Amino acid sequence: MQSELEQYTFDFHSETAEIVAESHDELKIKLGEFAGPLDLLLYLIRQEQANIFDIPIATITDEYLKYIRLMKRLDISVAADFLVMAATLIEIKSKMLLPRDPLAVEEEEMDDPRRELVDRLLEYEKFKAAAEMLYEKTTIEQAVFPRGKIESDDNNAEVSATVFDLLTVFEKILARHKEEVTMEIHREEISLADMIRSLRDRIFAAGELNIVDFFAELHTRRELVTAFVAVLEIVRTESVKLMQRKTFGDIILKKVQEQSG
Amino acid sequence: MAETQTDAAGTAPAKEPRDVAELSRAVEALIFVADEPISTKLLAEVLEEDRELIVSVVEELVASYEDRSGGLQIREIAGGWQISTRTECHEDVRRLLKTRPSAKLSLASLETLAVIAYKQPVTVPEILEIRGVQSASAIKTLLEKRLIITKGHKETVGRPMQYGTSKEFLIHFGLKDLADLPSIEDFEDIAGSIG
Amino acid sequence: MAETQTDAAGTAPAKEPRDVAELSRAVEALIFVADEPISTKLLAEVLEEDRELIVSVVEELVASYEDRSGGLQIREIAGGWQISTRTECHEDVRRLLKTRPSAKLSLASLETLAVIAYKQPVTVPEILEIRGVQSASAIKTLLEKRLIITKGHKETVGRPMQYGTSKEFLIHFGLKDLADLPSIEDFEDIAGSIG
Repeated sequence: MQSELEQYTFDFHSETAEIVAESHDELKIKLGEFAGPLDLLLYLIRQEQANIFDIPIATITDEYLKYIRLMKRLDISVAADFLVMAATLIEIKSKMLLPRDPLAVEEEEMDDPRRELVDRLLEYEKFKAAAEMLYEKTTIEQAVFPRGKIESDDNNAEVSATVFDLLTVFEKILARHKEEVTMEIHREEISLADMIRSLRDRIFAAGELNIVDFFAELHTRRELVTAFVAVLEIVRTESVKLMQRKTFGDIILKKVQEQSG
Repeated sequence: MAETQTDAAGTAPAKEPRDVAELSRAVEALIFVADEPISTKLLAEVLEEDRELIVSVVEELVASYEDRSGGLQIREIAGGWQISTRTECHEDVRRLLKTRPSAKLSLASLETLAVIAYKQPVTVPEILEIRGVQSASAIKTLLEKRLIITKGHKETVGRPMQYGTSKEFLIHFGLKDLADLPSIEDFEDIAGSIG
Repeated sequence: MAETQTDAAGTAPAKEPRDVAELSRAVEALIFVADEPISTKLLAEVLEEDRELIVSVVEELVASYEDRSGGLQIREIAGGWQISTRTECHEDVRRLLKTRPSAKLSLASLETLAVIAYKQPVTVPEILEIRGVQSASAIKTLLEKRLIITKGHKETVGRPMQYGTSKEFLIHFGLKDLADLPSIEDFEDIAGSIG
């Protein structure tokens, strides 16, 4: 239910600067941090202190392949894109080995097999730098806080929707519908009326109830469905409303205050 | 706690004391971000300062808000301090709250809208069939927000009214036309099932 | 709408005009109450005043917050105005809210977001072209965090979905609008500088 928190954080200035590690696991993490084959290539070029406009392709290719092998040895799943780049590098390397046509000196620049790769690297680097800029901005923004909740927000604790939400919600309904239809009713575990009663008691006793917690106490799909219908029913008929403290946060059932200031 | 107190003998506090302006800034920020009125006690704890000092800083702050006579005030309420709008502005505030963008939809409305968008034209019994719950009030809300419109009666028993999405719906969700509505396949290339 | 405008002939507006202090109070209250950055346009509509007048009042207000150098500031963000705490107070605020800096976006997500921000509307294959690596899970994360939104289908083979940044993106990164982003060409110097 809950969107999974991203586990790893990184620091542009230190973490990707070099690959040294005390332990295997640490090495694994650091190697896993390359955002893609272009990122790895840039790192290797920097490592060799090479000129990006004159990449020593043989050396870089060897280094690149060494890292791919190292990643495989460490059981890091190597994305297909890394392998595609390896093939590209090998191809460029072999082209560079072909004897040059002495008559085509003029076109040497044009024919440089590295040219396309260099263009891609330069283009990619701009966005990598832009990503760093975004990273810095978000770091600054994290030191700035909006006001706390005020009374009038309560009227508005609803979800603003995007087209993506619309589709996601629709898929969820379809999945739920399928489940309901295919479900066999084995036995009457708890009636809707009982479920509503117990739900109401708990909301009114505590003022609010986290739906996720409530659902987690239930054991069968039948109970879950009954509980779900009970929630919708109670929201419709009682002075209880559904709210989310934040987007994709848990959904809370909250008793509506009878009087508002 | 004891260390933060300087006594007459002049024992220095463990940490660098803040000047009053700095403390006042912190107090204002804390009152502002707190979800509920924040007590002097809690302020003193968070800022690791004497309660008396906090009281005087808060009072100064309250007075400065009064002097400024802007749109906000700091009030003592329910045993704590809170920033709120001044009563003089309530008429304007009410008017703002009424203009809330209609993009805000409850979960029930959103579900109903999703069914209508993807299954249109669709009748109330059909929506019930799919959602498994009554959608009457959601449909009313959506009609009021003009996100859906009626699409004539269905030629079947009881001739139920059919609903579909409106032009406003397209504008609202930034869609050129209904064919522009994403399908599940559109997101296939980004991590399989999104449900 | 037309009635609220006074013309050169001196036709009086329907309602009593407010003085600037009163207007400033109202503006401050509205910025405070709004649960997201409030635009000059909305302020002008709610207060039934000229946009130019509102702009000057807001700017005055921003300056007065600066002068006071209290714990709060008014900033222009995501096409609107918002009151927030000053960065200097972040440690105290964090201690109160017991929050740590929130989970950061992964490098892959940030790169993908950068490509989307600068190339929007952009499709998944186009992002792959630039990043050289599949961005599926990054795009999913960004959609879920609402930092990006779908921008309709591209009228090309396969009608791929296009993506762009959202209002939340602007808020999250403290940007006034997309033009507030530095130009992508500015990053060229950095790009050429390696080796």
